[in-house]
Amino acid sequence: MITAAEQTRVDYLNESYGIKSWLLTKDHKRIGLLYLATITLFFFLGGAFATLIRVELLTPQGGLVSSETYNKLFTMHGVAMIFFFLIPSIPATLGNFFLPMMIGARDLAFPRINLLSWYLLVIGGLFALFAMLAGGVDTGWTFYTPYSTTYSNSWVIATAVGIFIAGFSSILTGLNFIVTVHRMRAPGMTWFRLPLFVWSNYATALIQVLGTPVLAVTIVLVFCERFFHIGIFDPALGGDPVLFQHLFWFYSHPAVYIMVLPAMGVISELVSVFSRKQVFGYHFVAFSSMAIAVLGFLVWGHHLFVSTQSVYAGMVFSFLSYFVAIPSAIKVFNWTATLYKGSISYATPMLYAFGFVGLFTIGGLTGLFVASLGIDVHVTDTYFVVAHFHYIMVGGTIMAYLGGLHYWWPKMTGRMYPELWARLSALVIFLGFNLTFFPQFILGYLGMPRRYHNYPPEFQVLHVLSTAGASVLAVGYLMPMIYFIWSLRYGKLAPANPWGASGLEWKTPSPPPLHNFDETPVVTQEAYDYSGVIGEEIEVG
Amino acid sequence: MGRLPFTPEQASTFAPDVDHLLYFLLAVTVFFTLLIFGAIFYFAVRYRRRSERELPHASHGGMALEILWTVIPFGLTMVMFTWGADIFFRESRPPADAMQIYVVGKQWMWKLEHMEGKREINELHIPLGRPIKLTMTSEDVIHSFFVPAFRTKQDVVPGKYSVTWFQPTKTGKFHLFCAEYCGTNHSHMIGYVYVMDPADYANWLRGNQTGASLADTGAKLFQDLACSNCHKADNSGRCPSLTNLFGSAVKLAGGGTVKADEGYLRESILQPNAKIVAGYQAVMPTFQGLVTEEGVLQLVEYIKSLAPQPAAAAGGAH
Amino acid sequence: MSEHTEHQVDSALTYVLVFLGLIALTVITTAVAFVDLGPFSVVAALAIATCKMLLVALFFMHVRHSTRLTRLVMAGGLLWLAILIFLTLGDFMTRGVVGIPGR
Amino acid sequence: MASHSESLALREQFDTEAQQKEASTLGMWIFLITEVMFFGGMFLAYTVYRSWYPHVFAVASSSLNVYIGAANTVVLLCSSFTMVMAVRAAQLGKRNAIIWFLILTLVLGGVFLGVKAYEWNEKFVEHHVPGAGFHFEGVPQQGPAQIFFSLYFAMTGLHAMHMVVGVGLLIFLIVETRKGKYSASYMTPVDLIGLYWHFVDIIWIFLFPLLYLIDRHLKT
Repeated sequence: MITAAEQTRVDYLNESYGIKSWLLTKDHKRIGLLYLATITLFFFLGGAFATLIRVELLTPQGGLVSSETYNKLFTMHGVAMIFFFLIPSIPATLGNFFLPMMIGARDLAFPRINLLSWYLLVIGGLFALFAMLAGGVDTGWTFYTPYSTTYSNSWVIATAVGIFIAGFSSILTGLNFIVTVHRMRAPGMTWFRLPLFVWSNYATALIQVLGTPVLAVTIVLVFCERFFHIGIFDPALGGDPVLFQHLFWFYSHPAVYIMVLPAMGVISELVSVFSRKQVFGYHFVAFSSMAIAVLGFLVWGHHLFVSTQSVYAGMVFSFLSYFVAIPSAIKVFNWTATLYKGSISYATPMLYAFGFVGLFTIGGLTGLFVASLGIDVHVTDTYFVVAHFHYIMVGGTIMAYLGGLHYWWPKMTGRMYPELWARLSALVIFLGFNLTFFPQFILGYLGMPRRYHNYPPEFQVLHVLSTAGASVLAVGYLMPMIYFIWSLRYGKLAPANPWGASGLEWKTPSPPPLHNFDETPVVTQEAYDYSGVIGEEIEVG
Repeated sequence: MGRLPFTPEQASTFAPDVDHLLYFLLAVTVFFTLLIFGAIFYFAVRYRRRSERELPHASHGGMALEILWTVIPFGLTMVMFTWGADIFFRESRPPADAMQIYVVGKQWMWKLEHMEGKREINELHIPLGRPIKLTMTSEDVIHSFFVPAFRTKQDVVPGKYSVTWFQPTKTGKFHLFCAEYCGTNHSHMIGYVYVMDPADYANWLRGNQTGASLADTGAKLFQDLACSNCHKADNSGRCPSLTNLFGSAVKLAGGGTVKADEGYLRESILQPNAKIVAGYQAVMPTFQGLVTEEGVLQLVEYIKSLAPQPAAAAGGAH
Repeated sequence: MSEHTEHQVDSALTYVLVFLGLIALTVITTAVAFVDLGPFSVVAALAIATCKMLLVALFFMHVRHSTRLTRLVMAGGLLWLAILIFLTLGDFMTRGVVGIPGR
Repeated sequence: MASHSESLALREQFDTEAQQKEASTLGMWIFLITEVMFFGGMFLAYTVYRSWYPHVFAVASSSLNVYIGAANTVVLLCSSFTMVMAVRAAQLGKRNAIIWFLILTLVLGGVFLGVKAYEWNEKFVEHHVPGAGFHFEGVPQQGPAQIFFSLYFAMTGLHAMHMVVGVGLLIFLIVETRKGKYSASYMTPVDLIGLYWHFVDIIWIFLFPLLYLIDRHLKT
């Protein structure tokens, strides 16, 4: 029963009102919500581009849009999705909101820098939006030289400036997280009592801090090359376009782990809570996050196997790439083992977690194909690669993001989402996703190159299947959008701990008070110890 | 093993090799996917929550299992690495007797030149069974030469030469794609590779023969550009003689030597002062902008023809 | 969180000596540049620069008084820079070893 | 950087001042690491092209005035020295000394930038600025020479941009110190900006030999 006293309880949402109280907030929870709104906008923008791409590919000769427009569509799809949705997705929303709570802190170490990083994302996003509205950019999200520096007539600079600024948003978020985890842990919260979500966000933050500056300087060089023609990437002056690819992928390969490591952290939480067991091999899962963060920096050259990179460098990068596979495999096995003899609930977040593990397994295993030199020569720059990274990023990151959003929604908003609709959406997304992207593996091996506006007719059947899947997927994504908003007003009021979870974020009311905890918690046990939680009253959502 | 329905035709010696590696990877993938999916499904049903107050026994992990599922995948990946690297290394080394064809990519077409002087656009005719070596460059942005039926792909980068090779094993007409995004009409930068019986190929080559061989065209260009005024065969000119140059080691001013391969010749035509031959002055003007990439290839081929045949045929394969 | 953070105030003399050392190294590295050391020209210049960096970091930036974490951060940064430079050079330095253009 | 008017500059998310100070210092060091990686991309480009075109780079680098470069290095080292003395004064709580050392640092930083501007101007006069009008006498290969000067401008330009930011921070510090914000018990901003200033110095410590010195003896 909800008493009148509880209804008027002061929390972070109702402690102040007005647009200024949001735009000038230093509260990590409100900033998390600002991020949520921002990246949702970019997600649906990128999704709209994706829809147009898929519709265009229904027929081999196209006809909906011109080649020029098509090229802009896939470029802007990539830019919006990668730099303005996936990179900030889990760390900047769920991480921002929950990382301080999970370690028992009142806020991040630098709340004003946290707000600044949101503004940077918005400003960067405005540059990118301006470029899109002004006429678009057609270089592909990879900005390969010399096309991007000399030949493209589109809005390369505006987009690049947008990405540059958004990069600093990512750097500052990472910096904030690292300092917070080092310096803001509650008494008793030792490193090996940290929830695995914190571990994975910490590993992510390392990548953000170490990798993103290299992207920034690469963009500066592209900028100079385009404006002043300085020659660093220009073969006519003795420069090497392949140097750009090295610099670009030094960031952009680890960036894949910026996208997927936090997702793995979410899954570790979900698998544990919804089977009420400590994550099997906690230390291995924690260290595998760190291993992925470090090893992820040693493998970028596997994007360059056919780029005129030397044979020996290719071999070294292929060899090292396989080392990243091991920690990923360790995680998957440990999650599966966690289920053994658990008490497994089929709540929506768990369905997303099942979906994640399945899709990530396929995405990860196909990574072994593209890491293999012999096969990569054939499949690189084809739909096989497209399918592979969508399995990781969409099948992996977005599944985990949605799973986490459902899991923490009651805490963030104080309202429950409608369980039935949510389960349905998880199912629709899983099916739609596989129908969209599985045919693309086959397309790719058959030789369909990526970024093709027109294609030989024999590929049409698979393209039509893929587009059909995309329409299912679109419905799947719209559903949570609708029922989440619905739940803000009509959802059941959420109890403090609807799932019987053990993390600190559940030991405070939903939604939490301004400073998260009424008094600083003291931690006396390891993460994921459910023995104390289950005895308490559990309200079933 | 034959071809599965989701693989393209196998029309080169590499195709079966690549496909066999694919089958191995597929087997591993299917095994582990089924293992994980099966385990999740079984556990999810077997250990479903039966009461809201249920609390399973805590278990913290097992070292033996962790080692097991670290070592086995690692072993498997090392097999994948070695197997894939082996194929890659073979793909990187064209055999000495390979038939040379030159390729120039530009927005948005493939220009191909046969040694005998035959030129094609977006079509490549080649004889069955001969190893074919492509020496490629681009006039503008990066392109990528991709023939799915041969399982080969190689980026074509402006400012340098890149090489790929294959040995067709089946006659027919196969897709040729540009695989590296190159601008507006990227998806129109496509064509076909026609693999013909050697006799048919010989006929095709003879039929509508347009002119001189590539080396002869290069020789004419050599005269037209007045290269021969300085590069005299008897070494009496202001510049070094080009006879027997290709494949040799050239001593440079300021110490060091460089092997005279296609890349060196190209650089010396376009940026003659990059490497000065010992004993000569930097007097040669640049030909950048005066001669197209195709022209450079013709000159290179002419200079190669001035060297003894075995070295020319080896094409730098050592 | 229990590390004490009272300032260890270095004496002004220490700073003066370090400063003089830095000036001396600047003079040396400039002078050495006019001597033909062949390939060791690079080595000498970078070795001296590294010494100067260490002096500035250890004394002026107080790394010698700092926590292990700070030192780890600094070492980590340099290690990552090394990864970037050496793995990329791994490509550029082995190009053309097989003798096939573009490989 | 805190700008509290209370004597206690403890922010609400922290429990103790020691915790706050450690967090700020760690944050600054991590920021400096991102700067290392940022300059790292340029160092990489420099290394690659220097190894490709050693001769051109040697000749082009010899065209820079080594004496001006060395003098400017000394100026910057002096500024680092005055900066560390300012930090020391802050540790001891000597407000006037802080201000004077900061002003000295500011002046030396200004001198460095002035000399740098003079050097750049020389390059404009000599047509050594990358772009359409670029012309370099010493070597036949204009392309790689242009790459050298591109890297020269990019690296020294980015460094100077950091110097300008540093000058702004110094002015901020001077103003705040005059207001009496810092004492022996709270001087974190002085400490952190000091770290930043020394870091910018270290970047120059590497730029100087790389751009001015290496292979100077090859000068013909």
